[in-house]
Amino acid sequence: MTATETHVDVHDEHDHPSDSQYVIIALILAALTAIEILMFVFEEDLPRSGVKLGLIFLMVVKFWIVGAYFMHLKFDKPILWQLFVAGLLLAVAVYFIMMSAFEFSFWNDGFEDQGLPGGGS
Amino acid sequence: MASATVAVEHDEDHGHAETNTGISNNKLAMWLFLSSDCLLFGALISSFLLYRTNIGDNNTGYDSPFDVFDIPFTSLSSFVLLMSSLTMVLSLSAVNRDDERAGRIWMMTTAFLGMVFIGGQVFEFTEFYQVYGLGYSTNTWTSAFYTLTGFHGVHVSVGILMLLGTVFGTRKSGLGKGKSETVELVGLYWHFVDIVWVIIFTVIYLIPIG
Amino acid sequence: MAIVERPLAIGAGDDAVPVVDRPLGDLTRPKISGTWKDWLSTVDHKKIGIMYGVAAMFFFVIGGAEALLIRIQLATPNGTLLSPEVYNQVFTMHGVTMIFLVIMPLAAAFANYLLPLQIGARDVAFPRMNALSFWVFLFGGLFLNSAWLLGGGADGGWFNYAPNSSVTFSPSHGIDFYALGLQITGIASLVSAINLITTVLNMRPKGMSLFRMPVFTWMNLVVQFLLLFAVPVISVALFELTFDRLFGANFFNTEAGADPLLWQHLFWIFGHPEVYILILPSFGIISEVIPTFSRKPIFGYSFMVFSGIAIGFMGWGVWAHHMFVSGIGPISVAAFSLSTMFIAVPTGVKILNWLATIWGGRLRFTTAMLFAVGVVSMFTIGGLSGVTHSIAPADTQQTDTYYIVAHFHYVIFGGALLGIFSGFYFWWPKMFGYMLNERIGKWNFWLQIVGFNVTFGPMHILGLQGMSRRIDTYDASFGFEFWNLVASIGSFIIAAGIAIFFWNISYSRKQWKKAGMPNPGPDPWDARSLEWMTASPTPEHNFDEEIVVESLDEFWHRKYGYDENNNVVRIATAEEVAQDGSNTNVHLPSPSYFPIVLALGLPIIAYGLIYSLWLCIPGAALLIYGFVGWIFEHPDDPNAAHDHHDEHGDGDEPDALDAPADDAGADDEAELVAAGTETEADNG
Amino acid sequence: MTPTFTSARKVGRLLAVVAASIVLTACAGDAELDTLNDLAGPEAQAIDRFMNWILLVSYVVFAIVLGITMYAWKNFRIKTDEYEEGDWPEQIHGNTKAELAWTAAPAIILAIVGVFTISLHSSLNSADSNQINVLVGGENVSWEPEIVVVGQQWWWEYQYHFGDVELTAQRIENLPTPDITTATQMVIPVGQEIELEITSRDVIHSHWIPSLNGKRDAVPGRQSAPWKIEADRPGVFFGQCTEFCGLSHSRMRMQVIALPMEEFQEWVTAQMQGVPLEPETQAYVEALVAGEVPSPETAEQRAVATFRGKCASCHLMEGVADDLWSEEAVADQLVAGAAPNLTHFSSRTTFAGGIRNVWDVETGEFNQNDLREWLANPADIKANFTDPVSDDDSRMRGMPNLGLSTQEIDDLVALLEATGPKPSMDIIEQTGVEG
Ligand code: HEA
Ligand code: HEA
Ligand code: CUA
Ligand SMILES: [Cu+2]
Repeated sequence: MTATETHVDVHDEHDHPSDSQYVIIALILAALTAIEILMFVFEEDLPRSGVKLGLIFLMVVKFWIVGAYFMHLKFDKPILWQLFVAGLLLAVAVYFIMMSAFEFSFWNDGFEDQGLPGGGS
Repeated sequence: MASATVAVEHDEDHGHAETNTGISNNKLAMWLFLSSDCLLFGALISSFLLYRTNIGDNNTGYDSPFDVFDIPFTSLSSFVLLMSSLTMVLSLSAVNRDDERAGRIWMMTTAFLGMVFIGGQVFEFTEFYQVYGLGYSTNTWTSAFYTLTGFHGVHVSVGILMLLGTVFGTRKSGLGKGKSETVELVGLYWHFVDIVWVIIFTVIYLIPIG
Repeated sequence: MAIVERPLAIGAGDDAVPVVDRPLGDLTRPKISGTWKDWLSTVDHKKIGIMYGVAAMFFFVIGGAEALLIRIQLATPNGTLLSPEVYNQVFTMHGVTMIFLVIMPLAAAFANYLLPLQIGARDVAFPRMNALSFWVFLFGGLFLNSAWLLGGGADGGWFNYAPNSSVTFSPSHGIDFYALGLQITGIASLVSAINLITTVLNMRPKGMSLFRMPVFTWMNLVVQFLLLFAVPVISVALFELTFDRLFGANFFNTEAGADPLLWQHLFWIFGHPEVYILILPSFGIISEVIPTFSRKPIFGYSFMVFSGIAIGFMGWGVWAHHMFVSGIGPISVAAFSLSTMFIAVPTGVKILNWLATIWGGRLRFTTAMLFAVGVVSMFTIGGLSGVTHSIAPADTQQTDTYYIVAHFHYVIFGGALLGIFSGFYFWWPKMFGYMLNERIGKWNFWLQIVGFNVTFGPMHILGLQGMSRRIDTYDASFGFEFWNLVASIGSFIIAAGIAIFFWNISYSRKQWKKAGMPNPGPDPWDARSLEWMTASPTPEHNFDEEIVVESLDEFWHRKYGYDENNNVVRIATAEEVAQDGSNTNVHLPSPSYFPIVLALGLPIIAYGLIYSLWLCIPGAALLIYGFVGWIFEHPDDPNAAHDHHDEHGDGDEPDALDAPADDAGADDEAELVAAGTETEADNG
Repeated sequence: MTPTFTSARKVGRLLAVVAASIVLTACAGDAELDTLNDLAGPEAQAIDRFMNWILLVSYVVFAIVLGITMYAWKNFRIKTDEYEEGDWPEQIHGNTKAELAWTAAPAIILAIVGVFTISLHSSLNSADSNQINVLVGGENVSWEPEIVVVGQQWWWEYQYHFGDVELTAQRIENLPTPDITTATQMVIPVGQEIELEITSRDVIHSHWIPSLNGKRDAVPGRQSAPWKIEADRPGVFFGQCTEFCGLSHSRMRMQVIALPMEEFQEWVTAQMQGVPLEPETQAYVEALVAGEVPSPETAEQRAVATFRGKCASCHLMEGVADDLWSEEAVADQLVAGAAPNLTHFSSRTTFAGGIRNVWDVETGEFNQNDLREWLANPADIKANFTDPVSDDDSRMRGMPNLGLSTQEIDDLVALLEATGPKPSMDIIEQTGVEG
């Protein structure tokens, strides 16, 4: 299929959520934020890695909701989604590797005790 | 071998020549820009993470950023920014309905919420500086923190200007269905700034160290 | 400015149409004046491409002169031509100039000129933004070089490692110029990347599917994506550096506990994709030249495309091979060593496909072809030395020696630059309507390739003999003197070759004028892609009518077909197929002064940051002025649009406020919106 | 003979000449920093052996590419300027099998190369735990040979910490006082694997002794995995700072002197002693330290007075001005926060970042001329940066012109010559630099 054959109307309004649906989505986002803050408050009582993973999970979910619904990625042409995710994943991957390189740069963890960069988090 | 001449049809609603992807040039360009901006914020966030624990340098008297963060306050301004995404999307929806008045009101609300957020950030910065003595050059932590949140703040401010510009710039020509793409683009930018804050809020303010 | 003249659009009846000055006043809509002033306001992708080329060649002479100074200094042991202080500035500025102000803009020159033509479009997606990119680049480059007149250039090496780049260790303003200058040119690249990607994705005519695009277009698309993602990374690094130097931030202040490797990571995350940004356009060029002069289609088109994508993709996972000895830790070193090696695989696919293309062809060694084949073998040398670096243990001996210098000159000069010269000879008639002299061209080629090998070949030996890079002298006892002298001689052979190129331009032009300017015709080389399907030099509106594409190498297929024995037979001549460029009924985007005005604001702000913040005010004022003017100026001059056939069919009186009036936030993102309605250029 | 044949022969001859000249220079033995010949370190030798294989692979790959090009040039080239109408070769668009073949072949070659790379890499990065016994101050100490290497603009410092000191992953300012501190020349025992803890006090440098092993950057505030060197024979091995570090980067050189174990022990013993001052000078110093202000009488006393007045805020010379020297005092003067330890200056053979001889290579005399020139104005010999860093930071990068009088210079030269012990003539000859 050539690209020019894919002429589809720019918008298909019917797919968009209605205003009330938007409000519900926002309420969900608010609820997720509330859970995040609760996790922060009760951080001491929860397993450390659980808090971290949970917060990251909620972050990703919020990110996805805003992107998919408010930014219409879910309803738009897939290429937009692909382009954006390309940049996003590239950023995540590259900087994750970079941060790991900082972590791995020492044989032992001696630097951590001295509060030096790379030893933290 | 004559080549065929093709009359180019126009989409009256949007005033654009049809494109191969079916997406207007402007929208495609905006998305490209946003995906590029991911790399920008990624670099800023990683720089901050590298110096995340270095707040104790230069004898500030604090061992951890959580000694200075005011999480309830920041949560509130995060919430405000999150809700501004809702008002933004309601504005677009109104404009799509050709409901100019509602479109303007929601857009102004969005801008207002954005300003509240910026106000909160200004307050936080002053607090850090005056109460805790954390200046831009105090240590690596402050430099990274102010730079990251500052860049985000600049993005929000630009967004506010874009919103106000759209509201006031269309006084004569109207803000009806014909402007739906303009509003959509401003909205995309605005939501992006919001999701960047979703990340910053979690990674910088909430996730515990160690 | 009240001269009443015809705007850019080529109207049928050429009556002068009175033009009402825009309400904004001072900058009236620029008119075609037929003088150099047109160049300041042009939004034509072809003129912009040519300006990129001219500016880059100007910087090339500067960067080349710096190279010659280096070579004179190093010709003998204990050279005294340059003091260490000046030497450090010279090699730094040489590297920065060559990479950011020569090869990148030369590639941009070809991309700008050719991308719309190759996909059969009228212009790029955002013509004014295209002009903006060019002016921002030019002013950024001039700003960077103005450091020479203001106390000396940057002296930290082109990758400018922290903390040597801090004020403590480099108190002059050179590095401020580096940081701000590259920031500015980065904006240019980013804007242009967004513009060109949009163009390629959105503005192809009927039938031109992605996999019918020429390899050149494909490679440039990959490059623009690399820029899109790589530029923000160096932007952040440069911001951090600037804030450190000017506002006392601590990103690289080791006394405050900063980690200097942060700069290295950020720089090379940008820097390695950058080297593919330098080479891929050239790969694209020779992928057009080689098939044409072999009389064969490119071998393995889809593999060519996918290997280019693969190179671009893999290029993101190898950056730390520049840091094998920085102490990033054995695990990281091992991982990056392996990932680097495997880039040789897609690159090898390309090399072998070119060889397969010439295999069994009818090779015509024109100058363009010589340069292209030169690239194939010379780049291979550089690529193979790259593989020897990728072996981390071996690289501990090689890094920061002349062996590295040899590697990257082989890939950049032997790959990127030779490819660009191939492009010059190939597309010159298309761009300027006359051919470069082939006999002189061959002199040009041979001097350049011999000089190049004599210069950089010995550097392999020097490096393995232990000669460090970035040293302003060496002792005779090191045994470096013989090969250094050879290399220095070689560099002057290169200079002679390049001087001959410049001479060729003017000589050929004179000959052509003398001979009564015979036109080379639309298709002087019997080539394959769409840009040859219109007159030479390309008419302002590119194509008279939209070309409906039915296959890869569309133009060739319109000229030739196959008989029953599968032999190639001509079905039409180029002249029959090509458009003659006579359509005058094309509406083109109107010229504008605002791109240049807006761009001019940036270096002024940058000077302000360095010398006195007060200067930022006029700079920002100019920026805002350009910006607001831009928004309120409709991309199409209404007066131009309505006095003849209007292709838009939408007769709307363009309202100044049509464009979204976002404000003077002066950030790129706002400009995107501002460019709001600039899309009509494509309906050819 | 066809014309193409001649041109092919020409090319062949050209290639032969190039190859011959490469071989010839590769054999030239006078290159002090050579990475190919006369390698003395097992690590460097292993790298070199591996490199030979890699180069071979590269030559073969290049020969294939060039060979195909040359063959095509010879056989497929048309001699006319223009194509003849209708002269078309077969139009081949590609061949998937061929593509797969030339994707797979390099991948396989590289996979093999990769395996060997990783194995060499891990052997270079693992240390064995050899112990040797050294006599330190009369005591027998078991030492796992480990040397701290510190780069600064523009010279190298080497610190020896004998005994059981934890050096790994320590920042330089947290290290205890070393037993021996020397500059520009590292002395090591032969046949022992030495771990180098490489770091920096200002910008990034890179420590490189080509004939022993590859290089490793000296990064301020960081000390990464140790890097090792080993010399399998006694001798002198030259090095050069290879990470660009500013003004005098090209003049930041160093040498490793590998000595048999007994000589190394002698060297250690000598280095543990103070400066051999004349008894009356010693008394003079003691008086000064006690706070008296006697006037100098002998040349050596004058030299001591000058040293204490002009040099001691940066340089340490044990037994002469210990009371005036402190790390903080140096840090107030110099960005790097260190200047070479001069206690055993004349036991070394080069100075000024390894670009001048301390002892004349021919005569074995003390090289007074260069030292005088240096003391008169260091920047004449090695570009320096002795302006204060900025208005509110008066530190310098390099040794300033101290405005010494001729008399003062004479005295100091004599004092420096006396620091000793003088190295053997053999070492002086081998370490001699041009300059
Ligand atoms: C145009 C620019 C360009 C290109 C294309 C490349 C391509 C490659 N480069 Fe290069 N590189 C630079 C520009 C470039 N480089 C620059 C400027 C520097 C120095 C920066 C500085 O320090 O100032 C540098 C430095 C550099 C280093 C760091 C050296 C150091 O400082 O210690 C390394 C290390 O791995 C490296 C590796 C490679 C590799 C593996 C490739 C590969 O992409 C090459 C692949 C190609 C081939 C291998 C040839 C063709 C393949 C075949 C014929 C198939 C068969 C091959 C095999 C089986 C091996 N390069
Ligand atoms: C695009 C890349 C590019 C190109 C094309 C070149 C081209 C050349 N370079 Fe390159 N070079 C770099 C990129 C490039 N370089 C980089 C990135 C570095 C690293 C910098 C660093 O370490 O930070 C470097 C470093 C570098 C060094 C090492 C310096 C050092 O480490 O101390 C040397 C040394 O010989 C050198 C030489 C040359 C020469 C002789 C040419 C020649 O090919 C130039 C030929 C061109 C001309 C000669 C100009 C045109 C001539 C005329 C118009 C004739 C008339 C004019 C006059 C006679 C003035 N370069
Ligand atoms: Cu120290 Cu270069
Ligand atoms: Cu690289």
